[in-house]
Amino acid sequence: MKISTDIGVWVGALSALAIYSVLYKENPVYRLVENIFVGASAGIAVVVGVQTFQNTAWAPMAKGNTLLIVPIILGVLLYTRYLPNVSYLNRIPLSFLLGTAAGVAMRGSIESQIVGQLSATMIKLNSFDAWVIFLGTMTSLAYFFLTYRVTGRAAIITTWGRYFMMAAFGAAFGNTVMGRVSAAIGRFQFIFLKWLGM
Amino acid sequence: MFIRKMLPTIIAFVCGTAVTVAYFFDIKSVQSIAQDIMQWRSVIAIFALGLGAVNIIMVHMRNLQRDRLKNVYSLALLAMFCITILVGLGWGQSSKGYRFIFDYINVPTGSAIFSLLAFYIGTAAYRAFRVKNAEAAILLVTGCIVMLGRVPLGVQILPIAPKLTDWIMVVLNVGGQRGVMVAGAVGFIAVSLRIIAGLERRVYGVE
Amino acid sequence: MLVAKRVFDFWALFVSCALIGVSIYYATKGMKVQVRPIPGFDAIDEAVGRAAEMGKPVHFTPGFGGLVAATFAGLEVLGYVTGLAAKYDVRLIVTVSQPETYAVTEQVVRQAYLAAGKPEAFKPEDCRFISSDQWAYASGVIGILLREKVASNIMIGQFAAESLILAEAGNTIGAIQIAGTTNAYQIPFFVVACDYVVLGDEMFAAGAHFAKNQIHLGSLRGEDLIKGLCLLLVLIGTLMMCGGSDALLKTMNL
Amino acid sequence: MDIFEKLQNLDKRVFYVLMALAIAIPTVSPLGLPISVEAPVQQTYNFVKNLPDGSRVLIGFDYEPGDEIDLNPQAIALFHLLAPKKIKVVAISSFPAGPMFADECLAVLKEYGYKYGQDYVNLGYYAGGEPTLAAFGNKPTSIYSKDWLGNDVASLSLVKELTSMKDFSMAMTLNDGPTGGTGTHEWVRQAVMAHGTPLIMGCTGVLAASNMTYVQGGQCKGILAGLAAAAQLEKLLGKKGTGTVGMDAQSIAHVLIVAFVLLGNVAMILSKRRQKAPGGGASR
Repeated sequence: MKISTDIGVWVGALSALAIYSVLYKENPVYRLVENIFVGASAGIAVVVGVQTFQNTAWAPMAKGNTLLIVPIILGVLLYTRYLPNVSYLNRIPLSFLLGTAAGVAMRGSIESQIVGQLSATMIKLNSFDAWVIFLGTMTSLAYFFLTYRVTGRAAIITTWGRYFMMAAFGAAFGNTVMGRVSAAIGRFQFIFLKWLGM
Repeated sequence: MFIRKMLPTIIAFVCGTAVTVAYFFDIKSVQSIAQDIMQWRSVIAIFALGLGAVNIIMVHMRNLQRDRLKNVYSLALLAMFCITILVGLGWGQSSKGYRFIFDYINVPTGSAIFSLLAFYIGTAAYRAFRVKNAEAAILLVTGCIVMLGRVPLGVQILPIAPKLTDWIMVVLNVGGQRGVMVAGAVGFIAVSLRIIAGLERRVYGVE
Repeated sequence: MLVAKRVFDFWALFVSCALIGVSIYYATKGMKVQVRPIPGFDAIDEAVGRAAEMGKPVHFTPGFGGLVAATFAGLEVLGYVTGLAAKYDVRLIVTVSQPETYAVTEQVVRQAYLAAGKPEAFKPEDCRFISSDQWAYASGVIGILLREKVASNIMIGQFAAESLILAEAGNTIGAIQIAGTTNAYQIPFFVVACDYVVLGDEMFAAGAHFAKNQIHLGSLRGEDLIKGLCLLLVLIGTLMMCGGSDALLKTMNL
Repeated sequence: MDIFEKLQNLDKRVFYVLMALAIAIPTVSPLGLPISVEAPVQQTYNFVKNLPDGSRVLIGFDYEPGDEIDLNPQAIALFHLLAPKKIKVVAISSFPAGPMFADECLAVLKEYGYKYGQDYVNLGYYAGGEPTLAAFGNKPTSIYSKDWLGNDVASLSLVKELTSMKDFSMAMTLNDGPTGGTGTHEWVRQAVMAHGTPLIMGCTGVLAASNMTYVQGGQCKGILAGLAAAAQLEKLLGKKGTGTVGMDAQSIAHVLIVAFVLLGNVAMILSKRRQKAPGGGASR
């Protein structure tokens, strides 16, 4: 056993132990590390934000792309929410953010999530597996009819839709365990090998 | 009136439409407008970060005022927040101090939080995977088979597990997953359309 | 003029938008549309009521996502939850991860208190921006859940791997938990760890479910028509494939 | 409360302790449990094995800290597979931390006598996700003027000869999800749909389920999921790497969870039986 003399390793290991302590109970050590971590990460976000602002807005504007003054003004308008008299002005940048986000979401979902998935489902039904995929997709999609109440015999379709979804959820759950345990292995390796030098 | 109600609606409509049209149509002028819009959006989004920073400062300053500086947690948070910004902006992102905060505080603590999942995932499974009804039973069976099928030791316990796991992942899983994905995407389109068309103005504060 | 490989996509989007638009038009003109029961949404009243009885706060988070569709659905629910909290005088704590989402969320909460006639009930310190870092957000939220001992934990929006961390922390303190997301990788964790789950697309019915707003009801009917069309398309395409023709599949790849 | 009810509601902390031991013990002293190869890994292996010798491949290191434990071993195992075929490697990243991981993994190529700039390069981080990848696909040099180490790309023979995505016999993304960087479906669009370049994916275990649809739909030629895939690839290669060691801990952890689930269910069933029997306790 050769304990590390690197201060960084000590900080990393101790903070990991503090985080794990929450598994026992919420406690002052966890709370302190949590607050330091949140503070640091929010600070990092601000630093990166300022840097991005310099690169994508300030520098190009100084180089002559004067139009960039518009988003800067819009950005400043976000802060009018703190001034009751003119707080409605903050709707302008918000509508810009929302409208653009909506456009991006719309165009992206049609292609990969609808058309792509549907065309992948169109296969020859010449095997048991093909039938399972076909029926699974049809019934689980049918479950999501929200303005029609399915009753009587037809309800069996939505019931099976839920069964297929539960099967998929179970599979995804079981499949995820590995990644989560991997993360813990990474931390344990850090604690035992890097910090304690075992 | 115009600025309060009409202008936000018009902006949302123009931005949303331009971005969509530019994606589907090969019209150079619209594409360049859409590109500008996207760039502008990212600039505005940076300013939103400032709102977050204001909120952080406000919340924790209030805590400090209330507890007369005895609140070491809020103090630690604010101190760390300010130090990180000072170091990051003053000495730059490649400076030693900033690297220390990033590599030795941010990354390992984040990884530790992430790895809590290794513990939580087991207790969640223990609690929920009970054969109470058909749905829970299906969840339990596919979940456990995949867990066993993923690791060598599990394969020794249930030798058929890898074959079943493959079948579950490649066949059984696909249908349910697709149903969720397609239905969700239809919802995305509807919400987006309502925002672009100005039918969701409440979101940005217009009643 | 249409970009290659996006021809079918465009027409699909066009038809989808048209169906939604027409349905909204008819709904506002008086077409009757009913939403089927969504247990997760029905439970929200109970969850806020329980918090009122216990005198403990309610926690809401729209998740880790930026301004994506799932976040919008979460904010829709948030508006309703805020109204309920104002009505019962329950403290509502909202936590947000992404700055742009924060900008909108704060507005939604403010507005909802105003609409409920209690603008003074809005406290900026209870609508918190935590951090845009995924794990810092997770640690901040579990800290709040554990310390404030919330009675109910509502998580509806866009979630990533932090979903289970939040849900297990909520379970530890015995909070009643309602969760929903469209992210198919994360739904399983909510299903396993929460009391009620709003499954995927059901989230988008929030406006129609709570406000019984004609626009939302119409829009929801339009969505159902699109889903019906999808089913029809798959059925025809599969039949054609079985008959040896991939014409439809080729058309869709245009 | 009888014993069966207690077993149904065990203190979570009992499980936490056992889980910690399950991971700690193999980490300190590896056990070396046996491993068997699954179909998707075999398929991926076969596909890569059949790539033309001396061709070029593009690898995207699209993951963030926390997921390197899953994805680094995959990349390393893959490089052991590529190197004997003298296949040249171009690495790019859609996350700022990606180039650091690329650097760690690419180091194994040096063992095979690879020369930097000529046989492999680490181009570094590109901002902007999919649109930037699209631009890279059309003209790689339009995105990068310098590599991660700060060399001018004009001085790197491997990069100079690139004209488009079509120059690669295969593209691969090592991916940890759709948030932030370039996700797997963006890669499908930009590599497969836009240029017809075959794609394989290496992903974290959690993403395998949804990405499997791409393999099944034929848009993707192979998939490696999580640490297990790395261990299996190591087995096919006949090398014991970090994947193999990690799998020991994985084995015990997985079996532990399944054991707890079974325990909960058996206790539930037995306690129900006891309640049904005459003289049993009150029902809950």
